[in-house]
Amino acid sequence: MNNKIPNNRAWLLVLPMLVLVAFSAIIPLMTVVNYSVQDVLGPNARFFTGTEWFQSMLNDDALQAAFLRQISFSLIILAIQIPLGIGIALIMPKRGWQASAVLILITLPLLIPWNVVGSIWQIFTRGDIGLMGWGLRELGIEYNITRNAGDAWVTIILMDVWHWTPLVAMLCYSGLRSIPEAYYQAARIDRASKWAVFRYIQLPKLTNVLVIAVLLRFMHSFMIYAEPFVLTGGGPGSATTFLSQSLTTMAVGQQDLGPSAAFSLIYFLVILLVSWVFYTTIMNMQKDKPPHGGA
Amino acid sequence: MAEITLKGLAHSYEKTPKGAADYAIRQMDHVWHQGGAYALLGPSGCGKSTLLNIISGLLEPSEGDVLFDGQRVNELPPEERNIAQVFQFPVIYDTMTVFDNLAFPLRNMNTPEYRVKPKVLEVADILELTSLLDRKAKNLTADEKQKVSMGRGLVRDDVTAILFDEPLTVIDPQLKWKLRRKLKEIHERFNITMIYVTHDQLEASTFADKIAVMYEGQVVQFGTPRELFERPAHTFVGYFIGSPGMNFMAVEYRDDQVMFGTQPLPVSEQMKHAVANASSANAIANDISYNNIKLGIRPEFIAIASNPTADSVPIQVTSVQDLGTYSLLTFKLNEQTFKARLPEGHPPVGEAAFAHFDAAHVALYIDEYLVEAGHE
Amino acid sequence: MSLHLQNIDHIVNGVPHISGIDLALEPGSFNVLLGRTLAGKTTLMRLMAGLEPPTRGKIIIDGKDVTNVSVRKRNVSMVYQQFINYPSLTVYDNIASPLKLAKHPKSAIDKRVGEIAEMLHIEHLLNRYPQELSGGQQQRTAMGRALIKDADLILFDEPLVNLDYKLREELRDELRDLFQARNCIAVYATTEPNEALALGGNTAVLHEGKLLQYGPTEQVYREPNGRFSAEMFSEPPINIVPGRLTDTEITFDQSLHFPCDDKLKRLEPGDYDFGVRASHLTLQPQRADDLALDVHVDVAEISGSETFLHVHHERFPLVLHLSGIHQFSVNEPLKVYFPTHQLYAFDKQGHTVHIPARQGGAAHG
Amino acid sequence: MSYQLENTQRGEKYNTIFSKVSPAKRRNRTARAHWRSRFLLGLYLALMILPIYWLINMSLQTNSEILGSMTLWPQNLTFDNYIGIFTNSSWYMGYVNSMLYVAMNMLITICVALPAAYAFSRYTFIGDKHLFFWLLTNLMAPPAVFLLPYFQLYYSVGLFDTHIAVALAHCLFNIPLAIWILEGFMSSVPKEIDETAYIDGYSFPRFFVKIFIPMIRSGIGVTLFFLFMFSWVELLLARTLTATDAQPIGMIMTRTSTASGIDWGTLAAAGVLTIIPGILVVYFVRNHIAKGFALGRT
Repeated sequence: MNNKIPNNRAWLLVLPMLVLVAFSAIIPLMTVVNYSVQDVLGPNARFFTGTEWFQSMLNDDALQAAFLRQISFSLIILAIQIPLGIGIALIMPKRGWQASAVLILITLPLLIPWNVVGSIWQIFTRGDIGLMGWGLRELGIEYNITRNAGDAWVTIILMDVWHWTPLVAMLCYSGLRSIPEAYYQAARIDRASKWAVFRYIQLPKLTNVLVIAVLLRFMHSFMIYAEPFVLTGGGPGSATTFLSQSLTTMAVGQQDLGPSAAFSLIYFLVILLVSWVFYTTIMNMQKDKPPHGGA
Repeated sequence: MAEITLKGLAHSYEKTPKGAADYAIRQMDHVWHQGGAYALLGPSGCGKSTLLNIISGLLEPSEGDVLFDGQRVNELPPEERNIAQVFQFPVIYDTMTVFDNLAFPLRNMNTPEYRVKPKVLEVADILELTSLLDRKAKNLTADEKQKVSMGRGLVRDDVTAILFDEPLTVIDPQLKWKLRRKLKEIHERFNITMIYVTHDQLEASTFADKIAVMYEGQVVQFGTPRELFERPAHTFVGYFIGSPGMNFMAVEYRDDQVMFGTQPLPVSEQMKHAVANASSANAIANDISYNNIKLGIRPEFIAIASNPTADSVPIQVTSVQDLGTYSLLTFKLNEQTFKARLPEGHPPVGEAAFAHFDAAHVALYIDEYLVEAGHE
Repeated sequence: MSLHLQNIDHIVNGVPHISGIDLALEPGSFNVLLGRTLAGKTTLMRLMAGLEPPTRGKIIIDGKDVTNVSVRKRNVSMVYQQFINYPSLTVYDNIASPLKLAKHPKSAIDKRVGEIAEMLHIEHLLNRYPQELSGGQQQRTAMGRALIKDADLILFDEPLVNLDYKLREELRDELRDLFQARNCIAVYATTEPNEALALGGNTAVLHEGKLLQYGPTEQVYREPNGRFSAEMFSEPPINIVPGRLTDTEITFDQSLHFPCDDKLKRLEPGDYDFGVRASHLTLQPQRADDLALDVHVDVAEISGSETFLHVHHERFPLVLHLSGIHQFSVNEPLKVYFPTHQLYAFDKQGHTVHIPARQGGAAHG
Repeated sequence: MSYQLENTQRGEKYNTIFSKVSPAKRRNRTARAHWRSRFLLGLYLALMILPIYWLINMSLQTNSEILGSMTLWPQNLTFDNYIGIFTNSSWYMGYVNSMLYVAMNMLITICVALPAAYAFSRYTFIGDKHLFFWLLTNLMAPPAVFLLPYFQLYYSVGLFDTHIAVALAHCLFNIPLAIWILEGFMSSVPKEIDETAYIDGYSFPRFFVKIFIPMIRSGIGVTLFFLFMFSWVELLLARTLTATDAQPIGMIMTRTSTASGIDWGTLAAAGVLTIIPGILVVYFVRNHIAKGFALGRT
């Protein structure tokens, strides 16, 4: 059915894309690799350093802390966004003008520039002019994201949930729509409860989109930069400083080319590794275990 | 136990149907008896799936009633009707094992496990699924999946009717007859009403004791496979059943003869009278010379000979196809194409030959419906 | 034109799809490729069309080697089993597209499309889009596109398999008529022996990528050159019963003995597979030498006016093809009659060693 | 004999929709479930809209009202903040810049991704799997990693502070994404269509433009939506590769915070204006998006 035809001339179709991506990926990556093993002191003064930068980066306490923060952040938002997204997808209307309206509304946060997302939440949570900050204060709840690290974390997570849950919801929604009606009919005839329908029909059929959702959310949350930068500036202290911000500070702010290059490569590899492990694990789980005993 | 009665049933997908064309099912009455094996046969779009969904409760009829044992169930959802349904594409719960799939309806009714297990094992045994019970349902072949979805209906003691919606569509041709056998066996073993929807005459006649042939939202004949073949009640049945279908001739009564165009047809006296009566009745009723009188004859009941015999008509043979077990002869009579079936080993015929219509199998149709001419 | 496939092999990812096929198709012939799913029918057609080059071997058209000539430069048409049309074009534009691309004048295209559409009974649908049509109409559109250009080679890959059987019957009849007037090579792939018989012409029986037999359809049917060919080309499949032939008698299952006829006596004594057509088994004895067998019914498949009765004997299953409608219940005991004078015999390598005499036959005058 | 063998009756395709009327008991049960889910959805949407509403609310107030007492809606409705943005070229040029590089990126990406995705969906060729995998890894590259090299690269080729620089930089993640989405859609088109076209005599470019692209329209729509989304929202690279001439709106917004305090009204109005193009884009693809979001991979 889906047997593709061997044809090496297909390279011609891929070539323009390859040139562009090479320009925007390979050349910069080579630069990074180049820097990561050198110490650049001036235009003509470079020294080969080997793995020195890598070692110092891996042993850097601040970076280790940022890494832990990053991992915690990604895990927390995944734990919230995936179930919440599924839940929203389940209650979204399936057809009619309502479906279109909900769809347009729900995708809205996805299309707001990331720094504006930060601004929106910065405004929203300020005690003096923001509805949420003001509301919490009126309710007598102590809340200040510039002083209290806990408040800052809660706010950043809330912001990310607000920002990205729609993506999970939309993925699940389109996954749900592709389930043939006969499955629901059969379930009714089998007298399945709503929970059973979810557990045995909807959830299994959502596996593929959920894999995509988890991967996308993991990747993007791991690279998060603009939103917390605008909202908290990484503070208070470094409580909400994530890896991208550390890297940007190091590379652009301090012009530490060698260390930041080494850091970049480690950063990139971590994302690749986690994604790959997650993906292969899921794919292996999906394979049926051989029938035991053979009955 | 269920006897399913359809009373004055009609269904339209339009909110305000304007004419007959807006109805997927036109006004009909029908009874499916307890324990029968029935088929609903018709081309796609004839309304058979709609009817099946009305019986299962997935669809509510816009007019008329559905009765289960005399009880009106129009509004009852499928889960409260004690029916099971097998769909065209196998519906199984991918992540469960075959055992859990079969146990699913029982567990949904909170059946205690000690009663679930023997029941599942019993049904698995009948369906020859025992060796697969531990397997994930996802990796089964299409026919195994279809058996599992059938099994989910059979495990329930309260199921009184199983509805099949073209269940063999996705089954490998070589395996189809085995599943047909299984279906027959199950029907003979369980006292369950079974209704089988299909567009294939082979599926319908193999499975069912009685077949309802549907055409344009109506059941045009309800009868045994033999009746459908030998006495089609409607020209559509004649055409649709049998390969090839029935030959039809528009006839009129003229000069004390039954005329097919310019060709007088040798028919029985009773038939002649019936045609004569129909002609005059039609002429009076319609006030014009409107006639819709047809004679039908199956290709199986036309005998072909090279020389004239008693009551034969001259024909022009256009082609003979050898189909292995029989030959199909195409001929022209009064500029119309006819088909005749010759048994294997029939002597060869030339271009000019003679056809003899077996009088006992010539049927009279007025306005497309069969009229008994009264054979001796 | 003539088409000659010379020793074609086609291997995909190390798996042979076609092995050693040598086939010459004559100008103006209608050819059926008969074989089960995955027998290599589709692959062979794709090679003929030039959609893929064969791994080994040559494709010769009119004496010219076209093995590596692209499909665009060969004058072929193809109709698939899925209903393949251009969804963004109307039925008219779909049918007209080959002529438009060949830059025919507008008036000529109009005329041709009109003719073709009328022939296929879709003249009233020309302004519609394919997805608005029923399956049968969509396939007619696809056929229209294949027929409009005077292709040298027209390929049909199970074109009717996704249609209701009644439509299949009608379209099949029309197809036969359409080709009688054409002077091109037509190749038609099917899994159904009855379709091959109904279409006539020549038949090539394929099995697991190999060509088993090629010849006039009737001849291939009556005189299969081997067991596979016979099994492939009969519906229901020919019954095969292993048995032993001695100088005087045949033994089935070490318990059923019957004397063999004179022709079979000429064979070397030994083990053979005996084949008997489903339609030759009967419920009433036809001749004195018929062998009565006690069997149990599996299922009776009824199709309109015929019954396919599946039964099993203690050791082997049998299928009967009965005319008329007969109903039996599952496991009903029954006596069937086995015509000992109508046996095919195949040696253990699967070659045909004996063909029963034909009883009469209807020929076109 | 002409019987209506295939009746493409309008009703047939609806025959799976459940009946609307039900017995009282079930009606109550399903109605309750229905209203409960509608309520929950409404609640979610309301909470989701709230921060945006607040932004709009502020954009329609003067700074003194914003900083004054807490008001849930503008007491003195004013459009001055918007007028200020639309009359100041250094402000509205930010929008123009952003839209320009987003449009360029969408155009470049779709032009190179369409043929590449076609190649991946139809052919096998040496190194195809590795190439595809490598492409996907680019999706996982943090833009922060590429900041410095990009800056140097575009500076050295003289593209710094041009729209095309940003457009090209965004290709890093947009091209792989587009190829990935398009490949999914293309694979659902039977390859027999392609073959039929070649048999009919179509040349590849003509077939691609006339037949194939119309067939995957909704896929292209969804792809463009995603391209817009990721290019429009990205700031880190856009900021780094521009200085004045091609500066994105996100950067210009930082001007609202000056030594004398933050110009909240203008910031809010500018923020609202960045949301509008997104709404327009979703509106155009709303009918395809539900199907397309699964990226042809369900």
